[in-house]
Amino acid sequence: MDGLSAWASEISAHAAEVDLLAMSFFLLVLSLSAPVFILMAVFAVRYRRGKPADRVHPIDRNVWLEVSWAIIPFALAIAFYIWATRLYANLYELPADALEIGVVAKQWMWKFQHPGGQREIDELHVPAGQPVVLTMASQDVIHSLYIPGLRLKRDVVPGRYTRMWFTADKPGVYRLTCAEFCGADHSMMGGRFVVMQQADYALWLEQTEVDASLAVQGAVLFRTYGCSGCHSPGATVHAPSLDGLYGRPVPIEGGQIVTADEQYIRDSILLPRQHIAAGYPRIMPTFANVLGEEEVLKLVAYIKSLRAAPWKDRQ
Amino acid sequence: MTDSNALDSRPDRNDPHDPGLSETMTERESYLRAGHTLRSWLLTTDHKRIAILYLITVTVFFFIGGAAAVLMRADLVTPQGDLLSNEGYNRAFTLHGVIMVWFFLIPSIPTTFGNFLIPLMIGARDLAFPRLNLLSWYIYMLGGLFTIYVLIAGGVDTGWTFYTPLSSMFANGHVVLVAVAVFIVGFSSIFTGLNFIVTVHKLRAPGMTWGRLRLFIWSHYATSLILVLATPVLSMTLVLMAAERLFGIGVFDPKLGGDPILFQHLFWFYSHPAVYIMVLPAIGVASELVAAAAHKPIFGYWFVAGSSIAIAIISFLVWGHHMFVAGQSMYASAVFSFLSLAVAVPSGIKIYNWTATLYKGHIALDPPFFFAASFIGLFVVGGLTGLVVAMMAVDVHVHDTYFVIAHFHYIMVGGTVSAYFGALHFWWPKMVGRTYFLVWGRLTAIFIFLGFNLTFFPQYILGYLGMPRRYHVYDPAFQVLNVLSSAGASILAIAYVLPFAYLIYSMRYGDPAGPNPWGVTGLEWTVPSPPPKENFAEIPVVTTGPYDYPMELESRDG
Amino acid sequence: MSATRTLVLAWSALMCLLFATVGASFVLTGPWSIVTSLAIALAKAALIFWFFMHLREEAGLVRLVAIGAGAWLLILILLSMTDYATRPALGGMTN
Amino acid sequence: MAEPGFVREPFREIRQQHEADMLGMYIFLATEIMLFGGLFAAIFVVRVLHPIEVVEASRRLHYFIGAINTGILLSSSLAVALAVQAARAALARRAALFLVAAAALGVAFLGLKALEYSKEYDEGLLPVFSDPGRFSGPVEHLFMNLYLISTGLHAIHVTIGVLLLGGLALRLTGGALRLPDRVIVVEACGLYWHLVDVIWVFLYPVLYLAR
Repeated sequence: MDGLSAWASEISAHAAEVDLLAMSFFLLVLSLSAPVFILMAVFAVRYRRGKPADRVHPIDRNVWLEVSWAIIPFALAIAFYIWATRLYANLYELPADALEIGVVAKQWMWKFQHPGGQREIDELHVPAGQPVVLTMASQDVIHSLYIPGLRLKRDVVPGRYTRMWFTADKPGVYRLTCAEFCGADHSMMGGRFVVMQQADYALWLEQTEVDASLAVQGAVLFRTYGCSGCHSPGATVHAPSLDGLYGRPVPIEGGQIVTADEQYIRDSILLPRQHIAAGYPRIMPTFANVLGEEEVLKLVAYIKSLRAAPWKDRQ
Repeated sequence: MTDSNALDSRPDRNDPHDPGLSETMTERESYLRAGHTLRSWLLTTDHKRIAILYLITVTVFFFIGGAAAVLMRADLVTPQGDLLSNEGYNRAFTLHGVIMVWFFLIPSIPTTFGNFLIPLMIGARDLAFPRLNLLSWYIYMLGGLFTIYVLIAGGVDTGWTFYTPLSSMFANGHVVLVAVAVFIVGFSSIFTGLNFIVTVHKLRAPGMTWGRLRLFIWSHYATSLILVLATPVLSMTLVLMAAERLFGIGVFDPKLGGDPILFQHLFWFYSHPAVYIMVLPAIGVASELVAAAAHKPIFGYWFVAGSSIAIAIISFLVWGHHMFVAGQSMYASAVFSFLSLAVAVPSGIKIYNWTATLYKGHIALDPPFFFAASFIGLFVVGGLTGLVVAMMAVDVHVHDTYFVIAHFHYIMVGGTVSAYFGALHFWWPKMVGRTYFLVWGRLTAIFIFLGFNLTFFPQYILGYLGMPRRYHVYDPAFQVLNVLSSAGASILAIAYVLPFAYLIYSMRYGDPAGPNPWGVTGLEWTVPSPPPKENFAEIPVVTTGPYDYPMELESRDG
Repeated sequence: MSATRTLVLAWSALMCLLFATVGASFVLTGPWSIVTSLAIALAKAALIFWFFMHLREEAGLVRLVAIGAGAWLLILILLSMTDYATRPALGGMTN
Repeated sequence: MAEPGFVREPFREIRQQHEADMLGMYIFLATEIMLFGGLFAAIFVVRVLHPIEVVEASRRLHYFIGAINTGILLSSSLAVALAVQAARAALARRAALFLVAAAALGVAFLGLKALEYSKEYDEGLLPVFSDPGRFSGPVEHLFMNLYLISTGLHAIHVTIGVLLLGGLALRLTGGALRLPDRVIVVEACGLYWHLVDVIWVFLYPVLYLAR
């Protein structure tokens, strides 16, 4: 697909609804502004200076009139506000059975990691009809992943994960691009967004060269960077076990309880002093200068894959 | 600064061949004649002379910023951007933004027409602190010189928004120097705002009650509130950003536990109200021009006056609508989106009340009305598309695209710049004491309106189709609309230069204007044109409301 | 010299509040600590404004300016907190 | 400035001029409040994001020196208030004396502050100058950065205030500033000093007493 349709096609149900919302709102806008344009033109002609006309008018103010033209457009706008806000809130309700794809942005490229370990740069293949969740991290500045066909964008902020989810329905080749100004080659930071039939996607996954799945790659990192030295039952160091950690509530020092989500795992690797699991010594060093966001995503995938099973079964 | 020569080339009394023989007595006693040396201009504390100093410098910066825009539009004619390099383009739009926002739009109407007219309109001899007023101009110039130095030294490429961590850790340009320039010019804004507030409170002539103030004064008062309360936060934000860049203090750096989004909060706490700093004075100008053109009191004076204050207050409550996709919490976004819609209430009041003012008026189709009408039209489009981007689900799509560019250019260029030119055409006879050719004024207004729409309307479409802003290289599919936009920009550029030709010409060859060339009400039209140095020989006593046009004229006429 | 007396009394009140705030910081923890210390700081600021800065002699307008500045600061801090306080505990996975 | 006892140019009467001056000064103070407001907002956000680390970092500050400094500033404010009172009664010498006392307290504040900085330097807690490796973690580093920048900015304000008060005392004793005509100058400088005090009153608990 080429030209404008690669940008403007409605690829998802969400995109269609955003367009419907926008177009209905444009109609409202038009109906509110048209009287102003028409009346100004009519008045300028009819009451231009020197032209005879009936100019008797009783008053120079009318509180009810003024209140009504202040309140009625506002009330109409509120109706649209409710619609738009519900649509927006949907973006925050992540589907449970989604395909999770990791995204790392850096000046000036997009890197995507599929759960099976397939990696692509500036190109994202997704299956049609299946919910996809993108977990996005930035290696340097703020970027913004923008897929116009989905009517979606989300800033990718260094220091945290942001997420975006969608269900693309219409197979085809579309655009993805960076919307937040990120430096010299900002306008070249983009590529193709490929929506494929499920079968084609499965085929594509097979044909793409893979070292190992993300979690397995993470397991390798887990050993090479010495994480296993402390976070294993046999270790002499008193460090919390990571089995079944993901999704569990963790009591942390200071009495708070937090859920061990991706962000928690990421922060524990890069900013280990921020949230110490209660009852453990503060001995974990930071890996901020050692690991890039791509490696961290792999480690997170590995730790997420750890079920609450005895340690040695996995060795 | 070429304009200052033109000012000094006004009729020479000793030259018998000079058409300046037509010079009137009043012109001889005017503020323009109060001294001829450069020193008498550079050390003046007369608000009218300071206004002229601002008028010249602000206009110079308008054309510098405009030149950057011309470069960008020329570059965007081809999708691969043949004219500039990537970095060159980034530097061009950054300087365009920085110069237009802080060195033109924010000071534009307040420092020129506000300075010139506020004392005249309220019946005072000067602003409350005349020396502070001069100081603000020097501070403005200092900030301006920093910016021009940066321009010459190679520029900066962060965008005018200076988002961290791009600005604090990654950008190569002179970020700190530009931050210093904006920091400095901020004090100029603060002092101007302070001066206006005190003046309006304490220097009104006897009988000039709040209900008798012109709407121009109300909107400048509201503007000053924002200037005073918002600008210091920007100063501190820039200090933190510069400290981050120089020493790595970490407030905006996640590696030290800081938050890059905090910068956006602090920045937009200033920069969203700053939009209203730019547009409120324009709204004041429009109210004046509409009432003057219609020869009728403004419809619903108190609603229009109150809505200026309401806009000033609400403007502080909406900044988060710049951050719907930035990683701000969903709940905060919902709050900010709702509050943003609230701005529509006072803005709507103004629009409809202006329209109602024209009803059964005696509308003089002079240049000021053309500019006012074009202001209202463009402001309506810009304001209502502002509501579109306040709708969160739509904003997720159009945020950071050309749709947003078009939206705020309709407000700032379509709105504020039109009002700036409208004010120039309305009060020019008062400022220099001569009239210009009205036909030229009307033509200019029409050209600006057409050129503007041709430039920016295609950008709405570009944005909705998905073209992101700050793109130097774009998909060839967008070329047609971009070429249209650039064509419009060339018309606009000519239309913006044109007035300076006939207005400067009029300073020498125009007919004497007399005190009240438009036949309108208002204290500034009761004094000679140009006004004498002390404004009023005797401080007037005010007994009537503003826009007090006689009723019999209303019903009569023919 | 009753004016002097008022000023000295205000000063003694300020010093008492200083002891109170230091003392409270040892007793209280968590949100109560910051609420108390800010409340005491506000009380101190009020005393300084009212007596030392002669706000009690000034016109309503000047008082409005002083209150307005505080109110605007509150806007900045409270509305920023709508974001920070409602972000999910650890940086926001639901984002 | 105009000659003593005269109404300056745009004003018509002395009362109007006085009110305008006071209003102008208060608006200036409002901008100062908003200037530090941005900094306070940043400090609060860091505290909300890292409640535990901030408390720990705050505990390592010398709250006692801070408390003494608060006392010093509060007392100097009293001295300035008394000076304004004396100036209004046209007692130039007495006013000058109080101003000198206030300025001296200001200098004492700066001296203690410098002592505190040097102690923190010895403990490896002073950012920019100390080795960042000695902080217990990034957030303490960040907190100390904020501490340095806010107390530093405040110290600059105190320095300006000391110079203002000292200069004022000199002009009063030398007769360059005639009372009671020019009492507004003393009042305005006094207001500035009080505001610097108020800012410290907030900085102190927010930085030193976070527990």
